[in-house]
Amino acid sequence: MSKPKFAMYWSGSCGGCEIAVLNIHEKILDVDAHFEVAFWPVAVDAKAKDVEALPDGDILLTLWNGSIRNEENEHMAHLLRRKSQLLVAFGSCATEGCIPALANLSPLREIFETAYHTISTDNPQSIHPQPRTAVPEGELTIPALKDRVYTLAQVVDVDYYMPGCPPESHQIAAVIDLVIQVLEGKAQLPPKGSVIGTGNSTVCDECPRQRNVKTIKAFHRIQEIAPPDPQLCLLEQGIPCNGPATRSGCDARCPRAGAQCIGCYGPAEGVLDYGARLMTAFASVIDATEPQEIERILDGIPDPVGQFYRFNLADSLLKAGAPAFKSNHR
Amino acid sequence: MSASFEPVIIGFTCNWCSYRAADLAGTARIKYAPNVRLIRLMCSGRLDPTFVMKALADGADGVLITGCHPGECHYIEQNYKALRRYLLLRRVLKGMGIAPERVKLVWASAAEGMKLAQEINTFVEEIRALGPLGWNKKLAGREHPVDMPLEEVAV
Amino acid sequence: MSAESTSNKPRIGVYICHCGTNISHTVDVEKVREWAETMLGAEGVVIARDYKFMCSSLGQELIEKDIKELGLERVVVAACSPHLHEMTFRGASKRAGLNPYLTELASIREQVSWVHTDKAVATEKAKAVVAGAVERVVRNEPLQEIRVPIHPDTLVVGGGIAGIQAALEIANAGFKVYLVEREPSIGGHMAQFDKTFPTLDCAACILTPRMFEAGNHPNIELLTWSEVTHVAGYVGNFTVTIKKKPRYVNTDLCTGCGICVEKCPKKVVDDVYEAGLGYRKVVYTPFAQAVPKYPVIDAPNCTYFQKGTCKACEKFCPTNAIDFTQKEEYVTLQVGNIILATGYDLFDARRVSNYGYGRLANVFTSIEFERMSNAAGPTAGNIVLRDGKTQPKTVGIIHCVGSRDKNYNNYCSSICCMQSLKFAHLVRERTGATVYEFYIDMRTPMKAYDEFYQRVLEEGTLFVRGKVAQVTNAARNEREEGKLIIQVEDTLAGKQRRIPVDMVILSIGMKPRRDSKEISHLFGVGCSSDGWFIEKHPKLDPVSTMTEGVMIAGCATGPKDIPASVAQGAAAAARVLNKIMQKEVVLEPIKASIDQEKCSGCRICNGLCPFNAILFHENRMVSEVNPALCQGCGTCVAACPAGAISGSGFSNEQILAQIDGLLMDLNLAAA
Amino acid sequence: MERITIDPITRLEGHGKIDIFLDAEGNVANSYFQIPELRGFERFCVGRPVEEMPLLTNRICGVCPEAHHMAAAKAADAVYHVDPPRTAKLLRELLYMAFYCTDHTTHFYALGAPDFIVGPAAPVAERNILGVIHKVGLEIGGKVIQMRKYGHKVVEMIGGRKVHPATAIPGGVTKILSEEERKEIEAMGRWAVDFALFSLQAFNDIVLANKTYLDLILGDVYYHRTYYMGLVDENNKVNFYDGKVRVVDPDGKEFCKYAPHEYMNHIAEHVEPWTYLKFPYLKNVGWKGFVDGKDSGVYMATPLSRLNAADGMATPLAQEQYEKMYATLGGKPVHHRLAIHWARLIELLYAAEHWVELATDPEITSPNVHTKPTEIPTEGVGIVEAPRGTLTHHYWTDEKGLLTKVNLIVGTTNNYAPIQMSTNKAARALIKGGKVNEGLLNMVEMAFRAYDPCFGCATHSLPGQMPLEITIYHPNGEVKEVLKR
Repeated sequence: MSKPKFAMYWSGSCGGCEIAVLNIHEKILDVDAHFEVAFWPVAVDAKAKDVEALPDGDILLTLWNGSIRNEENEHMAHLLRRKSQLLVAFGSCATEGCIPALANLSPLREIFETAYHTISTDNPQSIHPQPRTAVPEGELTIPALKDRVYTLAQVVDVDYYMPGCPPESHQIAAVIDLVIQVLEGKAQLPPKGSVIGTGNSTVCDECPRQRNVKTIKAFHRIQEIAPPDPQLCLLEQGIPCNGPATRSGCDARCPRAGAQCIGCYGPAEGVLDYGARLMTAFASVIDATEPQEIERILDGIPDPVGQFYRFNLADSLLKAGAPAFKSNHR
Repeated sequence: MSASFEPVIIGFTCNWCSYRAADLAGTARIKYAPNVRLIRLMCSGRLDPTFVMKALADGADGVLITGCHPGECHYIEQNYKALRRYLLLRRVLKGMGIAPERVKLVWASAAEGMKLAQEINTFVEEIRALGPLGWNKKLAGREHPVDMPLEEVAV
Repeated sequence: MSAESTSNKPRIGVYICHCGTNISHTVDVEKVREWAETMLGAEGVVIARDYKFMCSSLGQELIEKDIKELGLERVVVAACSPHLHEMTFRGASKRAGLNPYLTELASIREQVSWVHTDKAVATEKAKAVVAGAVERVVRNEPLQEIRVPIHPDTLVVGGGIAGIQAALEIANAGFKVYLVEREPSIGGHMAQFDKTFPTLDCAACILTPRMFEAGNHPNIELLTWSEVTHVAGYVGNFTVTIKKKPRYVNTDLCTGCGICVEKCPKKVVDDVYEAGLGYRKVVYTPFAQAVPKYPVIDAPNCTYFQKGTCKACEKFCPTNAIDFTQKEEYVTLQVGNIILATGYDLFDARRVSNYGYGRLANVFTSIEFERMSNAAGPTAGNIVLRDGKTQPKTVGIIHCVGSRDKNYNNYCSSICCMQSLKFAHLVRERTGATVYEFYIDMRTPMKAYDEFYQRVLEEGTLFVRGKVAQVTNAARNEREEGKLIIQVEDTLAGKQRRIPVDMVILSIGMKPRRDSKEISHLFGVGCSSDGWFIEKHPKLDPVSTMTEGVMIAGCATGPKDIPASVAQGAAAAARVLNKIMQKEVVLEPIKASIDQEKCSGCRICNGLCPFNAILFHENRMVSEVNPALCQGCGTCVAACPAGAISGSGFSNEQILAQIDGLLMDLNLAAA
Repeated sequence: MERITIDPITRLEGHGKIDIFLDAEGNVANSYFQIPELRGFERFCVGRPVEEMPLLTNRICGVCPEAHHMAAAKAADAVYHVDPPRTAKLLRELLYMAFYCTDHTTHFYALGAPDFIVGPAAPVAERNILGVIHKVGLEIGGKVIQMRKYGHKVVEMIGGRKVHPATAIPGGVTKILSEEERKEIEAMGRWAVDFALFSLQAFNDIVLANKTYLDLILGDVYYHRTYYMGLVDENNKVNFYDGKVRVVDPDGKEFCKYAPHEYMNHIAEHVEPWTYLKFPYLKNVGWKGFVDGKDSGVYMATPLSRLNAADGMATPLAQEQYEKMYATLGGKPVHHRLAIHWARLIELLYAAEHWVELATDPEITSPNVHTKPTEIPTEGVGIVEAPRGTLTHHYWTDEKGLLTKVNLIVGTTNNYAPIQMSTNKAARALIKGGKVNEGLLNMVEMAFRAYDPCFGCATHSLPGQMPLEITIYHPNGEVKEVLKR
């Protein structure tokens, strides 16, 4: 009998997820051993047409990385959803929008206004790319961008979520092991909608730094006090570390290296709005009761939206917003 | 803004002060604007910013948070936590282009039924002046949701 | 990434009350009912009824019947405020075998019909409120009351009349009481007074028997010259640490004969009991009838402790009870309940500089006058000027000093009027001097108080209505020479007056104990911004606090007279006794709990609980909530960055669902 | 008019597409290479704190996040007018060398080598990394994986994470290197040098020893006379992390040499409505369209460009290889695109050698890794050499250090015009009278591959290589012929 089919696809993403998968090194051979790779643009030459030709649900497992940024991404999402039994939102872009979803803080018009009028751009006629362009030889088309960045689950039904920017390779390896065990009947799939390849707590759970009862008298920006005390909790040193609200599974890599957690693993289990969890946690431990004093301490977080929604904006309750500043290239 | 616009406001109340103030306003038949829909919490310290985000995302035009006066919290000092969260929340909303005035924190003791009613009326008019937020409709309509004019930056 | 399961919703019954016409007058109840049955069907509503009076027994039976016959799993009653009838309808559900916490009350009377006028608008709002309650109740979980065993012993903090009363009530009921007093003797302020208004019986005569009784009661253990330093645990199970300051007198040997006091060569001004008017020895009992009778050595002033010589007391003590080597010791007690009767401090009259206290010799405070008029006091009851012999011919008594004054305290100290009237009577009785009372309003509400006022009026005391501007000795004419002149606007005569007197008595108000904030944190009770402790409910529960098992009595919650303090002491005792008799206490199951799996041990929540209910396990690096200590405010639930803390009764799911319901109309429109 | 749509279906799925228009005779009239995505980093970074740029711009490209991390950190240093301690610079550069080793290895063995080691005419099934392993021996596969492992190991030790490092901040880095770590890194570096030498030897034995390959490299199809750009140190030797940008003209003469903050005087970007990606060019020559030669502002920024633009390599072994290459290919500058592969291996050797140099520097483990910025932040430019081209980050901030303006000219973008030209040229050379054959596919593909185009950077969409499918339509739109590998 033939091996079950596997697919991995990238939409609006940076390629880091692919690199992370390659970084499981020898393990990649297990995938090859247990699956027929039906579709994996970075690795094999099958094409969208071939996928369309497959019967619905013919692909057992599809790992999707990348957000839904343009019409083409959305089209492919629907196609692979139809063809796959299990569709996994893989990586931060697919699960929560990731950093590129900060673009949701700007109407599309402004993004064009900026990108095609930067100080080094020579664009006297204000040319902007168009979905359809007439050239002497005929018409050229490029997919239109969507009004904002969407997560995979916002356009199609998703079975599992695997966060991380990118997911840590040891977690990818673990998930692949699990799937293989399921194939061999040695394990059960987690319930639909589960978040896989992570811990079930937050980054502090894996962080070796020493912690005390928290009271914050001032927030500092990393360059103001670097290198931080190597033993003590970064938040207690006043560095706005997103660790307390960010799902565990990365082994607290950044805090171990003296850099604050920036939240790439997204919210903990069952959390509706990542940013809200973080802002309520930070605010709760501020050591002040007078509004003026509280405001002074809060000034230590110069970009609250970026701080709290760096990776999660597309999946937040509000999903989008306006930028702090006007674009001012012209 | 069109005068016909009737804001919808979610109000969070503390079981020990503002919710009782609302009861008092009722028993005393003090009339106030019907635009506010109240939710009872045990303490303003229970107020999770998620609730405010949720209310705004689901179409509320404003959110009123009420609690015991500073120093008079029935749980000793939890209303100060509410105050801190509120001040940070406003900064976040501003950063997302939502007028921070759409969320307001008001202290009202169990005895201040009249004050609560007045605060509600004032807030309703403030929101009416700001106009509809309609976040849910904008998102559904693929329209980029923005509430405030952008801040200019001097370079 | 929030997977909201819309799987089979529980069966819900919705009941809309007309409340006679209180609701139906402004809300179209029938419309709401019909809407609930149709529009909320998808949410699980299987029946919606309306009824004239849902709270009536018939109304309740209606619900019970439906629960049984329709197998309802949730109930929503749209009626009045939950503070009025939540218990009622939870009871109905309970009787029908439904967990009471699966019943929600939607307030469409206080929050809709009574406060709005436009019927159409009110009806729409009522729908939203009902929808909110329905969405919420779906997420309600069956809860069980929490039961905690009660330790039968009680701690009473403060040995004033309120504390003594409370201690005696409990002791007489046969239960052990620890009575802690920071001064060497119990008795409190009352022990300083001469007469008590309005009956004028002498304070000592009525107080000392009670002190004696308390001091010798088999069930009362006195801990004077002691202070509470730490409180842990929760209702029924408090562990209290008490610091016993060294007396330098071995109370097992001391007989209280008083020889040491007699022989002690050193005198110091007594500014506690004698309010600075008199002296006491360095080894002393505050007053003759002190309980316990054992003296205390005032170490900072004792020659032996200063120079290492003297030891007169030790030499003469017939039972060798003097022990200079005593150190402070700490005792820990197990108690089930605590009564705080920590009393008040007096307003410092120096702060009102225009009244000249401390600058003008013959300006006295009320407490000074109490001691002066006391037969056992420094002047043996003679009312004289500072020179100690001259009797005043005219006396001015000024009310509301430091009270009802936005520069100091806004509140009324409630006893000043009556004590001033008492002073007026005593002055006239003992000196025949002319007495002026300067008052803002005369407040004589309690039993026999106003009669006393009439009596003092008849005795010829002169009353000037007006707030005194200043007291000065700067004479403007010979008739003012050598006098204290009281400058006041007579608001009845409507003119400025300058009244020369020999003596001024400032009726100073009460203020919270200087350390009331620390005390409130120590015991985890609420404390208002000015420093009075906060009652659980100012009217309906005046001797309880938000902290289960900690009661408050007397002036700790605000100014009171003796009868009120005694009544509160007894009331607090009654509260404690009923808890003791129950043997166990039932706690509302609105509590926070931490998912040990999800908790990352970030310790954000650790500092947030004023009731110290959150403990951190260093070994497992996770935090945990002690349900008996938790008061259910939910602050930690809202603070947990990992979403690891959940709050029963007010869970995120319940509140978020309620928001959904309240905004349902908008999103039906948007979709 | 007939149209051929070259839709790079695989390995660049949905992230690039070529339309070739044929004239009546079936010869190429024109071709367009399109990039269908735009992320808008230049917009949404505005308002963010400048110290976050090394983290935010990482996400432009997961293939070379280290490059963005470094360019951003250097730009942030400049914004704060702060000069990091020497140790901090050493650590950043050490991380960067390790990254170069993995990246160049991945490209050469997985993408480039198949064409030469297995052979351009070999069946597709064999023309991949496995084919290479069979040809050169199994142990090489292990070595390639080992090299990638070592590289990522070092990136993680210094940068905190394997992908998207986190430790570079304005004024230095957040992590101090321990002596144990240093020892380990040194050992891995020495192994890397051997690996680089081994790779060059393989290239020498299999490619250079084979006349057909050499002819292929020197053939006209892959020949473009353009300007060349690269970062050089004070001795005009190739440098990846720091120095000045040097541009040489098609004759190899220095055209200009500028410090990062001067880039605006030299580089401009051209916009076309039919693609989201912009076309950078030399401002002082001007945009003349997709043509080569001295009068066209088109320039190339690849390993070969860096070697062309420099006077040599800063390490001894790499310098030898540098001289050998130019001797073999007939002197500087080399205009043959396929020589980029060779240049890449020479860079691999340089990176490995420099890795060891840095790892053995006595100051590398000093605790002095950060200088606290004290001046008011204003404006700054940071430039590094990304493997796929010169990377420029330019930031403006307010007095709080929040970005008010951002300008990015990213690695592969530099080569957009040359790639467009190469495809065009390959197409024109190979499509005659509407006849298209299988050989064409790989030939054109090789033109792309040499550049190792990474449109992850370019459009903030995707990295990868471009295999091809060509569909030829009748004017009536019917499919006439479909060719694929």
